[in-house]
Amino acid sequence: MLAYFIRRLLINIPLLVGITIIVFVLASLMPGDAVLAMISSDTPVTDDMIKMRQGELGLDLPLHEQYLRWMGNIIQGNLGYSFVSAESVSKMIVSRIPATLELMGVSLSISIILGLTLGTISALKQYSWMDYGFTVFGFIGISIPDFFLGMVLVFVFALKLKWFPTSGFITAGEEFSLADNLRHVFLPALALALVRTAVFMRYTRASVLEVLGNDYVRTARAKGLLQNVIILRHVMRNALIPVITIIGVNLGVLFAGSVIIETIFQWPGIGMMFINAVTGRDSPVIMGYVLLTSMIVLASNLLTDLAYSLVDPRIRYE
Amino acid sequence: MTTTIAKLEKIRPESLWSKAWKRFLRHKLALFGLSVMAVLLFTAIAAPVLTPYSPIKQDLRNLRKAPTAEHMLGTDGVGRDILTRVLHAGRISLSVGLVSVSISALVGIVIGVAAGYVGGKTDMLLMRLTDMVMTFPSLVIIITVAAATGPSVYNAMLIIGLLTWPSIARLVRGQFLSLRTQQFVTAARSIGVSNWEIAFKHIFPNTISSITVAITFGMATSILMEASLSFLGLGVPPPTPSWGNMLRDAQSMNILEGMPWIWLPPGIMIALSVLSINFIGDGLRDALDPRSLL
Amino acid sequence: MNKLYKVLSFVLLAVFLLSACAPAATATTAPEQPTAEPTAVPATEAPAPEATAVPEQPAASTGPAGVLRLPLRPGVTVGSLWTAAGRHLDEAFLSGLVAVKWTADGVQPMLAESWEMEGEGTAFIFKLRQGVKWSDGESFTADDVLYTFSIYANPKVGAIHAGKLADVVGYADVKDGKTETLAGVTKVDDYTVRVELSTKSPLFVELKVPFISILPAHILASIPADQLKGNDYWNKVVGTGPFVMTNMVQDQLVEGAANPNYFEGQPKLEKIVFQVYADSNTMLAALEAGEIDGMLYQGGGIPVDQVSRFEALPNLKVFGNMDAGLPTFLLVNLKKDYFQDVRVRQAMMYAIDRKTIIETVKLGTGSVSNTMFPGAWARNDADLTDYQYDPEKAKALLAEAGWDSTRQIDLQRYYTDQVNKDTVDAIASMLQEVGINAVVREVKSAEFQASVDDGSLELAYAANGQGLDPSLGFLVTGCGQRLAVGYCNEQVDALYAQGQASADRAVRAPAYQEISKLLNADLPKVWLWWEVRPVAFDTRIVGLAEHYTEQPLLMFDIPVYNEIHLWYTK
Amino acid sequence: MTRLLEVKDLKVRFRSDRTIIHAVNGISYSLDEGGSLAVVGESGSGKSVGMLAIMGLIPNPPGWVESGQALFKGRDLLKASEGELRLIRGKEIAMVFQDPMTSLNPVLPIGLQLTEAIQTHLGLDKNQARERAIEMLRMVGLPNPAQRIKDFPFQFSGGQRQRVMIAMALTCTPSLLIADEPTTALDVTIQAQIVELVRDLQKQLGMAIIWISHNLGLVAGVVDTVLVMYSGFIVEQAPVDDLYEHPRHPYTLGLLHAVPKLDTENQERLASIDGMPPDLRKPIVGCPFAPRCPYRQEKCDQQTPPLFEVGPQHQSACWRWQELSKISTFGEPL
Amino acid sequence: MSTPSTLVQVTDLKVHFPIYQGVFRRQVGAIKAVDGVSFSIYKGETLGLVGESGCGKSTTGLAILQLQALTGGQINFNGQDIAGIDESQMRKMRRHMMMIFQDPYSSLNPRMTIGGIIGEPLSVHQIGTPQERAERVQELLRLVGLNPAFINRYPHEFSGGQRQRIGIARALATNPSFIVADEPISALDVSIQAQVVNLLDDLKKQFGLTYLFIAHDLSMVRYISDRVAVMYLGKVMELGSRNNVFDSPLHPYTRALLSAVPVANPKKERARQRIILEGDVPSPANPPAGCRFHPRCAFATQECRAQVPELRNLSTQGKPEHWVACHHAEKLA
Repeated sequence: MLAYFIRRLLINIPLLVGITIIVFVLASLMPGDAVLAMISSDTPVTDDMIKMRQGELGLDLPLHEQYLRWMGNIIQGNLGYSFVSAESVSKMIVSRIPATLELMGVSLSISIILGLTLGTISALKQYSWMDYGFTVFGFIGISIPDFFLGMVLVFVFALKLKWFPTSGFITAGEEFSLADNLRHVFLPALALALVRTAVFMRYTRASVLEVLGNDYVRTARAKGLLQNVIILRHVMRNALIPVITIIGVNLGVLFAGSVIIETIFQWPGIGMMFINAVTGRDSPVIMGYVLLTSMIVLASNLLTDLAYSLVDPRIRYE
Repeated sequence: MTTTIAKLEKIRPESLWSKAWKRFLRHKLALFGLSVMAVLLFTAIAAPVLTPYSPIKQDLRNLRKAPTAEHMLGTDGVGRDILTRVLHAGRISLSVGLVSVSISALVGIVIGVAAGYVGGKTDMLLMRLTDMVMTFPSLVIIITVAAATGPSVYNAMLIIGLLTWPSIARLVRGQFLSLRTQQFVTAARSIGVSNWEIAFKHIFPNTISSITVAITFGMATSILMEASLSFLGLGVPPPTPSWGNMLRDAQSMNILEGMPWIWLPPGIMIALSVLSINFIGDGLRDALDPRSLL
Repeated sequence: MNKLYKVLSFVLLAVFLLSACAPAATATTAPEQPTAEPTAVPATEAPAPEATAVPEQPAASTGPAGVLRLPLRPGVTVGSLWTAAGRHLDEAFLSGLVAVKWTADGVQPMLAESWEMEGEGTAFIFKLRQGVKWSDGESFTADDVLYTFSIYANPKVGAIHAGKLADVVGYADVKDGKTETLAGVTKVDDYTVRVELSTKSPLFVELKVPFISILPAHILASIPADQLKGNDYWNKVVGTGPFVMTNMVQDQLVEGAANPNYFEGQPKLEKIVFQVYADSNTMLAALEAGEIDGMLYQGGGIPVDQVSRFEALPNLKVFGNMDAGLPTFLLVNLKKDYFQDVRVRQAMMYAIDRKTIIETVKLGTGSVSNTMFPGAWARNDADLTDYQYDPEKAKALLAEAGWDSTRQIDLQRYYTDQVNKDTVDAIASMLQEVGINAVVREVKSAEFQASVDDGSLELAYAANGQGLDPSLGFLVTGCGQRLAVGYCNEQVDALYAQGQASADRAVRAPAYQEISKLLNADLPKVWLWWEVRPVAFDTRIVGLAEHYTEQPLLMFDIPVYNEIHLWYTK
Repeated sequence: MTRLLEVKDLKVRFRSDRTIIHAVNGISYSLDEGGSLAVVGESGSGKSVGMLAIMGLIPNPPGWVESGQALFKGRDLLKASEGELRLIRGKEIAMVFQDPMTSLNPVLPIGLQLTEAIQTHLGLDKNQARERAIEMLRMVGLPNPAQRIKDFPFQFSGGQRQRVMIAMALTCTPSLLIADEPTTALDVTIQAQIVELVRDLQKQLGMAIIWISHNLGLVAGVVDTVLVMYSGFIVEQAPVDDLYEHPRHPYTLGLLHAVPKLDTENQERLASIDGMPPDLRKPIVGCPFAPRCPYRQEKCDQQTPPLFEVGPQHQSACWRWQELSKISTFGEPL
Repeated sequence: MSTPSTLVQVTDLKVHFPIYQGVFRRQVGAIKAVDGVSFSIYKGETLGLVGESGCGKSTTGLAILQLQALTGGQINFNGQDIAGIDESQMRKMRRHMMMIFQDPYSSLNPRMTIGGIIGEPLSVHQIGTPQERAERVQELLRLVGLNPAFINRYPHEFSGGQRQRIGIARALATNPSFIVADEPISALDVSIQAQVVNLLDDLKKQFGLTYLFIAHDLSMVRYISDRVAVMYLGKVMELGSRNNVFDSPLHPYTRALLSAVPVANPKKERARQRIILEGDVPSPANPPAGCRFHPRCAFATQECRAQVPELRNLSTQGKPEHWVACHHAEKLA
């Protein structure tokens, strides 16, 4: 099993290299470069200065040399420095990742808790009005673009009802407090959570229904166990196994997909950092972000497998 | 003898497709979805004759007018008729959905079949490629590519298509691998059918129903992606209307609050079309469930 | 008086650039001798402006007492060395030798108590204020000034305001990398600094010095110039400003606490917070929800279509008709042969119904412009053709010029706010009407800059300030200018030189009016209108509102001394 | 002997798509305490469904009990609430299912699966329950029970899993064990082990047993009474010896003759029952076996035959049961 | 019964499935599904191949038809060695050797019509014109007792028994001489099993077919086979005429197997003495040394643990051959 995971890790390396090459090329194809993007409105800039700055940043080198340079640094554990702020990219990522993780964590918790609960109820009450209601909710959930939902949430809950702040990480000017922070995370987390709640709900429902049809559930009932024990111990335990895969897949997707929501809600995570980097043509930051998200996607796939093997004793990876 | 053959079968055999169709018709949500989709498609195709206005032509004297008999859904920031734009946007959004899902299906099927059929090293390589594309943080790639190539309808179609094929490739390959172990494949080998024919005559037709379902859901995804892209200004470029870029034009709070006729219609159209395609997909999945066919 | 005008125009210029909404504006101008390097000045995207805030008038509002919360654009938090928008942070945390008075009528002493001009502007002697402490307790001395001037000029630093020191003796050597020390800046004693200029520059103190924020030599001098950017110092700035930086999270927020030792007196506010917003709608929502205290140029001010919405909020004071003095135009690439025929440009002028657009899409804000100088004295409107909307004439001109109506023309727009989007759409459709097949393309500022660079630009909707007083700017339509894009008229350059030669407006006016006329006829750009930029701030902050009431001009991104230390919350 | 279970006119229906499947069509039988009964039939004959219905284990939807009574120790199980049934299930009536692979929860160790029932019904604490579980596993002949109790089902062979299932069923010493094709998924040598085991345990514990099977041979040696089902009907019921020696229903006869005998040389051609079982989606008119019956008469197509008393405790649902005594092989003309 | 001629000769057949492990997927062992099996099938006979699940009987059947790659051994069909010949040559051979499958559901392509399925061997081997093929398909349908009018129907419209008939018709289409029937009845209900077995028997007589009949149902094997081979853990344990094997088994495993089969006779059942085998079949990845049956054998000795018993013919001259792989077969006889 260990060998299996090591093997998987090794296979991921060429994958990452491929991804970075492609993104590197793409990033270099973006019109304009970091220097041009930095030119400010109120300042006279000469072409000399532009050329000089470009030379400093290595933007005048052939593409493959730029890549090799970058790769060489990566191997030494150095993600490079932002063209814009000259900050170390790894430092930028480290300082922003907690916010993204919090947003993901809260959003994922909301969608897991809601999705699994509603999905289970839906399955247990198959064909009831609740089931139909949840199903329709689920479909609507996967049909509304999250950015649109985000806009509507801000409008309704922040501007009209004033229950939650419109944006940000904490209230400006106040000391950090968890309660305040949680109030801020709620709306963006909710906007991100809806789709996944719907997805998890549908998977859970299908999975629970399938498990309910299994012989061992009948066995459990035949043993005269309490309904709750049957549901929690026998049904859920098994029904969760396929749901874990979906959660795992979404972990990666969520990480890379919070970009728009982070921007709309001004959430100071790596998604916003990425958008700013794209705007500023800050390719070390773009590359650092892509490398990170790809690694997280790959890692979450691996974790999913691992979780799978923990939940299901039958699984032995060879 | 010829005549006997012709006459023998009087009862029309019930093909799998007609059986599936019957099952599909029993799926209420799917029927709902299908009818909504039919209406959407019709209005999109017939948009030019349904309304007297041009989706692009502006009327600066009639800006942001609330719905009236003349402009049933009001007008936007440069006086264009929202109804007209929503209908024309349907053409764009639906065709982006269709084209990109076709690209995605084409690439996905070719790669999936190649991997599942050839197997071995080819399979390994193709699956790594698939993994790679799947691992791409897709939004990230989309933003980067769109920023690199500039927004256009065709780019949107291509980008979406080229990023979404892996799920179809995996599906096809998975089906190939599992169908390869089915006894009817061994049976085909046992009577001397060539590998090529096994792949295309025996295995492939059996993957069509799953592919159909995947394509349907893929279409929903593509429409949503187009909306996101256009919303970000990376998809369909104005003034050509698409539901996504119409929503982009409605982000400000005063429009959200005071001019719902500007943002509600495209928002509803996105949700409605994605919803009905999902319903159709759900119905197809039930109708084409391989377990119900064997 | 001259000074006043100069300052004002300067201010305007800067403002304009940033202006327009959200992302950037292009712009230009800068007081530089046109001779020097061709400076181009585009605007950038994500222009971040930042803020100074502004408030005033009492009112009911939420928000923590004693705290001023201002919005900031991302990517600008490194101080004014590298981004113009860093100005707003400098105002809170650093000080210059002098600052432009908040009333905009001249400069006032800051770290320099007084200064003297030698000759007709060939050298200046600054007497420094004594007893000023850096926030780490060290004393401020002439060494800091020497260090700062050298570091601003050092090309390894890449400071955007480096050009402001171009007239200082030794600048060329520093620029060429021969030395890192600016020879023309010398220490007379610990509290006296002499700056020697290579050319006569009587307005040096008013126009250039305010842009230079003095940095602590005792902390930074040991850091190699090429490592200054990204240095940890910028995350915990030690300064002489009214606030002391207490917390800084890149692209998230910057916080400062009142500096009890501030040389102008301890600020009445306890705390200042700059909250970063990447999205202008988010910023507006935050303002509406009372989460920040003002909306100035950050995020482009208040979009004109939302003014009434914000006016309805009881806690906000909205200045809805702030003249930005900003000429907006279509930038035309005259290097493209199909744009070279002036009749084509004339046709565009006639094709666009500017009045209607202003009345409708722009909700009545702004006024039609037919040339580039906003100051009425610098142009004689009677001389100018006003290109009344006449599509038939446009078509006729195009026909004469042999225009190919099948050619698709790329029309770039980097503004993303609703009104500008609608505006450009309207322009495009009017151009299409007469047979110019313009297709709007939304671009990032970097992309726009790149298209100027590589000559691929065709048309762009842009704005840049020339300044109310042309003398203070530099001629963006002159030969060799970055944003002139192909227009070179030596007569214009000569007139401009003539206008620069005197301090007397009466002497200068004819030259500038002549330029205006030439530009009106030659149409190096397709002139559209002067912009209006509404701003708003929360009345719980008492401070600057009077200023706005009296002076309908925007001044941000130049070192106006806003006297933040006198502001307080209701 | 006291009557343990009496089932009367049990009818079970399922809904499938838009049609109703008539799975069990009014069956009645009874079982004494300590007695043994085999229910034999082919797939779809309703033999398992009938048992599940008694236990309240028919999944609803799509199935339901249409009518009938199932008196267990005098109480009608079909009218009992879920709570009452729960107390009976596992404690009074236990079941062993066909496929031990799928009938055990794959992700729980077998120890837990055993003890949960013990704890539920016997009120023992965790340790006592564990002791009891180990004891039961030892009783069913599982080697090393104390260690293996931590293992998961996939770590056992098919035969061992079925032993675990049996141990699980017997932990509360039920008075009735329903064995639903417990050996069908097993190889013949393992099948013999399990049959032997159940037979021994039944003697040892004195419980009654209902053995569901499709294999007439298998049940021949293990029960007193055999009940043959076809299309949801009981077609014949008799003491075991009588049934095999004097079958009085064509279907029973056919079944017996369709299987070659292992212990006889050179057999004649197998009796083959032509056609297929009827479609349960349509109500059955007449004798359900009539379409495949070589002895069919007009009456058979129109009237469903009742169960005739054809001998001591021997019943057959065939209009021509009397004449059937004359033939020795299925298919031979009357 | 004159001297029978051999149609299929299997010699030392081996099929191993490699087990890979570790980071670099090295082969660390093999599942020896079939491990040195030899037997011949005579023209016109039915050889029954019995054994419990996992003993390698189905793999043997697939390997003979080259549907499973061999690890070793020869297969001689009608005088020609077909082990490892190239795919295109083998494809040509296939018209003479067909297979009937276990699962009537998955063995028919759900997307093809019955006519297509049955006619496929004909078109693959380019036998006849389309017209002739259509006629042949109808003839085959009639032959297996189905209505020729069903030609355009799909498999899902048929019951299990009918599908198995379709499978048989497909196997017969090219008039093969040899058919491997892999558990053709085990998925069917008792009453349907008899129909299929009778059909197979009739067809054999009618066309002089040779069957390899793979099954785990001993009574069926006895009924249909001329000779029977018993497999255990990838090896043949006993091989002989059906009466020899069933009435006087020489191998302890055969005996146990036979004694485990229930008989539909209550009196006999109650009286019968069973040999109950202890334990389970060991894993084929790691089979016991010596005689593979020794851990479960009541007669096992040290020799059995150490020495692999050869398959020996124990019959005397003139009598039908009776092969057994047991060191103690003589004593047990």
